Amino acid sequence: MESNFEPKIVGFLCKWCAYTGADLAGTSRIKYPPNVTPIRVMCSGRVDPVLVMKALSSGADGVLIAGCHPGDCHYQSGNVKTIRRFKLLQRMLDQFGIERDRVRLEWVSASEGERYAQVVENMTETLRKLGPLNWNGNKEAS
Amino acid sequence: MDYTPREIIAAFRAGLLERVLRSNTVWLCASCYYCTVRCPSGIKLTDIMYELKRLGVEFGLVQEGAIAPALSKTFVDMVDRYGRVPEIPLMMAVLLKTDPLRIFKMIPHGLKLFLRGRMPFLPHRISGISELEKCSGAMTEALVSGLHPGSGAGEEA
Amino acid sequence: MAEKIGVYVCHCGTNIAQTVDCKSVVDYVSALPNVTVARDYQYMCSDPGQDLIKKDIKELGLTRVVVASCSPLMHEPTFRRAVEEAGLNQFLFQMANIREQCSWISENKEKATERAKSIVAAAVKRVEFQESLDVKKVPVNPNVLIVGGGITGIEAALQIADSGKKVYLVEKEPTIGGYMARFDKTFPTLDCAACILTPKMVSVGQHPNIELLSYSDVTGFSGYVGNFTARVRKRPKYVEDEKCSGCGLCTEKCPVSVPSEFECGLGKRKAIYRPFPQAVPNVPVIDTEHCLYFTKGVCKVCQKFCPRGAIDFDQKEVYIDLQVGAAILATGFDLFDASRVKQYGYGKLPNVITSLEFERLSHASGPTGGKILLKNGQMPTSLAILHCIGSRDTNFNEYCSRVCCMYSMKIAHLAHEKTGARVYEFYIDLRAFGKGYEEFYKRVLEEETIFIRGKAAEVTDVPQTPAERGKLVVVAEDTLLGIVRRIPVDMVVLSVGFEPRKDAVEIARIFSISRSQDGFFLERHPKLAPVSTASDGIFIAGSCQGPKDIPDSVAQGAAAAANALSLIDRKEVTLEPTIAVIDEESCSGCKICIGLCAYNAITFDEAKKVSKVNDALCKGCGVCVAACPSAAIEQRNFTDDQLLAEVESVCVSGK
Amino acid sequence: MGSHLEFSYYPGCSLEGMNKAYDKSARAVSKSLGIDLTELNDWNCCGASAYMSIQELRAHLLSARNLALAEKEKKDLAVVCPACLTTLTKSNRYMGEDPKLRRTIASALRAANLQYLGTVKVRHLLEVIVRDIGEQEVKARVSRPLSDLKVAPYYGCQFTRPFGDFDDKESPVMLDTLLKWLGAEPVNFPLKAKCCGGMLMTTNEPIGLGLVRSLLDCAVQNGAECVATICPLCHITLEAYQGNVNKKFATSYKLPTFYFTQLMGVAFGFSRKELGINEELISSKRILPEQVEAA
Repeated sequence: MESNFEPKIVGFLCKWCAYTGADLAGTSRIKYPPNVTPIRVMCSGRVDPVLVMKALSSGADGVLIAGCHPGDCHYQSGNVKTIRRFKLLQRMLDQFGIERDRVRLEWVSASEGERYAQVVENMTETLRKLGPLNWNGNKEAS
Repeated sequence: MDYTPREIIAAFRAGLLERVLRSNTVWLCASCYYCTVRCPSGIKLTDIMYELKRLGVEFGLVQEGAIAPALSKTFVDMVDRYGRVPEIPLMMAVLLKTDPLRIFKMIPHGLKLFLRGRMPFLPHRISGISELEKCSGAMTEALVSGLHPGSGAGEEA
Repeated sequence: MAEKIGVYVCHCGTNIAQTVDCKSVVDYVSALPNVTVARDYQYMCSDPGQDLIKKDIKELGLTRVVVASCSPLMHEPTFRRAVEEAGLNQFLFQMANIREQCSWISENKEKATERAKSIVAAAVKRVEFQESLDVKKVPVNPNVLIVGGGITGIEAALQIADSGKKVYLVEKEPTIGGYMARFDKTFPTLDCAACILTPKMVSVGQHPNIELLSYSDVTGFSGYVGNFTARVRKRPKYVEDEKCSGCGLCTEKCPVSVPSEFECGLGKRKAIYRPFPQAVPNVPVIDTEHCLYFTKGVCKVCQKFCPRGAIDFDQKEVYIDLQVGAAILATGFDLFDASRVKQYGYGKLPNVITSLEFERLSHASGPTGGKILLKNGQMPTSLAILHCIGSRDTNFNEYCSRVCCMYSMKIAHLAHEKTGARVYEFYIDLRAFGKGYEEFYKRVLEEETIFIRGKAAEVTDVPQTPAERGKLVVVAEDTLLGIVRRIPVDMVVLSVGFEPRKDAVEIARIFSISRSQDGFFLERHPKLAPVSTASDGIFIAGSCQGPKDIPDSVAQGAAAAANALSLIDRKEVTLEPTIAVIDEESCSGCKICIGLCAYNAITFDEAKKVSKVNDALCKGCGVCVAACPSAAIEQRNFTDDQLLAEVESVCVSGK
Repeated sequence: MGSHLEFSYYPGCSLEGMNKAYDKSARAVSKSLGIDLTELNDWNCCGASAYMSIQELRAHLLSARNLALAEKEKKDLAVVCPACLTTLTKSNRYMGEDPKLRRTIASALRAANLQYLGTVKVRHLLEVIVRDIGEQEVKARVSRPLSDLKVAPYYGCQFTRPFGDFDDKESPVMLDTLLKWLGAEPVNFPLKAKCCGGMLMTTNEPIGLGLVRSLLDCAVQNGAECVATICPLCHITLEAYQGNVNKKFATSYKLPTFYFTQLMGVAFGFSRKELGINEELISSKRILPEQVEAA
């Protein structure tokens, strides 16, 4: 296992809750690992499995999808659809032999800056243990 | 109470360790846990009192003439020897060390209880005492050697 | 033709520059394909900063712009405007957040700089794929919905109505007035609450521009900024508003007497009742839980005596839809339930009361006619006020309720004035922060109120000395003395804090707004947008946002009114064009998207056998986009190409 | 009877000494309610407060051995001493919350081929009877209702504090409830969860006696004819120190104390002997039902 391995994680954050929560973590000057690079979407329901697989095949070691808590979706029920889609996504990961821990779905409200930081820290820690994903288009693997 | 719990914490923060440990406050705590469940700041005060008791014993800084530390030490000795605490021998041992005269005052009650079979004097030693010694020894060893006992892989229970 | 991209890295004073090496970021992006120019600057949002961008667009012919600075939630509109002013479509701009999600979360300059590079590079890659979009303008409905008729909602309603705009004021209770209508005096000036509130209530009732919907609640809210539809449920009062003259004969004749909620159960009311005599509207309601007709099928005395025939036992609840351009939520708070803190004996020890109960006892038209009395009818000779009940306490609510210190001192003053009793206040800290508040504290001190610094541990009726017999004993550590004191008194007043209303979750859901961790509604920005929410056109004011006293509530009510007026006076609003569009060529007509849309914005064109998006209804969430098996749907400004470019860039950078 | 519950039973040190009657009566009533209490084989001291005051980790280790033994039996642990309840629960919780502690204890246990995975729940017998057995079955067992017996329900400190979410931490009600099922009348007893002072009797008698006095006073003022206890230490303190209180404060309390299991047993029709009700310190003759006298 590489001792100094730092995973690269793509984070899809919904504009209303998770992205605002992540902003709040910054405004509150909470420090957390820099491994998750945020990509803003309007709703977690916009996250097409294709985007996730693209990230993993392009060299990401993990993907975080973060949206509003169930019941709090700005678009009423977008995140409910995310939950359903996420289950399918997990099966897809199984088929490709990718550990489920590499793709996470988390709920972070606009007021949960601290929680966002914890999620990032926790996920980074998990992926540090899992090690790099050498999959498909990953140059190192080929 | 020499100092209220708030003052104990303030003194501790100010580095006045001796004042904290020599106060009777720490050893007066009877672990009723009211403070713990009521504290608006969520401070586990009872646990802190235990910690301070332990610090006091470790540094030899306890309230002058206090019986409680002696009682606790005797308690630990007996548990380590027998695995359980025989109440009467414990009390006798403590009073012999600290206030032998009180033993005589207790005789009338004690006699009644003894006659009713409520005052067994003979300690019972559990058969797992060596097991406990082994565990305890392993723990001390691990702590002394400074190795974190759980740092190896796959040890998580 | 290759795009010409300009990249601008902001220092934000030292906010970014301290942990991100901005020069190094500029060097890095300069080398990226299609980047024509990259600069860094102290404050990009300043006029000179914006001028840099404008100048480059004009002189270098930039076709795309990236600004790396704070969160887009802060300054995206600023830079979009700047870009537009220089003649470039505002959607050819992308913002990279290197402050909130980069410099502020990091202590390691090297790592933060690497992260910044990755974030900016992704924005550069993305912006290449962005397209010009036209914003749509729609007219604004000039009506305003206000939910909640406490002092905050009343203030907002009058401000807006006086400007000539129509207001719908929805109130859950039979009358407006809220908590303030139940108070006796108000701190620090000691004006009588009724004297300053009732004229405003009457104005609301009579205002030609205010339609008051009492005993009603909002059950649905849809549409978009400037064009909302609110569904309001009018609960049956069983009394017709138009016919009732408010004579009160029905109440007088009603044979059923039950504890009055308005009086905290200290007084009685009838089964047909107005909460208090100055109620607005001055129309009673029937409480079906206790009315003999509704429970046993007999009586109807009220109907017999009503001179106007206004009683209608067959009234049903009615739903009405209101068209409004903006909404103000002023739904208020709940008081903390004092019985949850067992050690103070509320609900068990008869003379332990809440601060609101004290207000009713002290109120001239309250159950005792303004006399402070014990349960045995005698006047207390000593009284203790316990601060922070349910507030500043990790076992209950962690926040400070802000008003209790001041109202506690008002209670001390009133108790002293009306009974001559010895008054004790048990406090953790005293927070007298407002205009005239510290002076009021001095005054109460001079009245010989005894302040004991220490949170009360418990209230007990178990005596330890003869002097304590028959008394309530307040046990507390006097932290200035460092001893535990036992103070025997006749009456204990618990200064209960504020809590989010129990229906706050439901209201937040209906209006699609967020709540902060403490459960109160979340404002858009704690300093700069205190009455706005993340949803355009929906404002919040008063204690539904967090505990507030009367002056602050009134100020927020007025502020929300100004915000709403500013919106509706614009006459039209622009809509974000980031909606979904379906490519008819690729659509297979599977209809999956139709079932997913929460807004019924997608319909099926039977002739062409394809799905279609209704522009006005689509909110732009993108759920259908992600679900389309034929990839026939795109979300504008969040297209697959754009997001894939961003993803790819993030993944390769640093590898 | 419908119920059959199985527990590992942990009497605790004090039930081997002066509180034998608690042990006896607890076993008797449990059996008749269908609660199978199998004494945990070779249990050791829980690591209670006095131990915790000197040695923290070893105190947790003591608890952990008991928990490990119970886990081996695949049963939850029923206790009757609230101090044991708190100590065992504390170790159980802290090991669950703190991975470092868990690992430290786990590796120590391994030295004796023991392991603890954290599956055991520690429960007080009173809670088991009130919540798991319930009103119907308890009432069905009552053959001699304690009609009109005015009882001060005394919980002491550590029944619900700090961990017991099953009842109120300031003012618990389970014992009140149970007493009502037995036909007795629990009196208003505001000091029901206050400290008895037992911990202080050896180390600081004046303060301890003051606490006992206020408890007795409160019970008598509220019309109690006896006190029901759920804690061996409280029981001994109230029983054995009444004389000292009377001497010190010139009072004349003669308030009988019963373990709650003894009162249950009386109502269930057991004999004095079966419940270990003795008269050595304070007579209970005048308050128990006549049949009990005869037995």
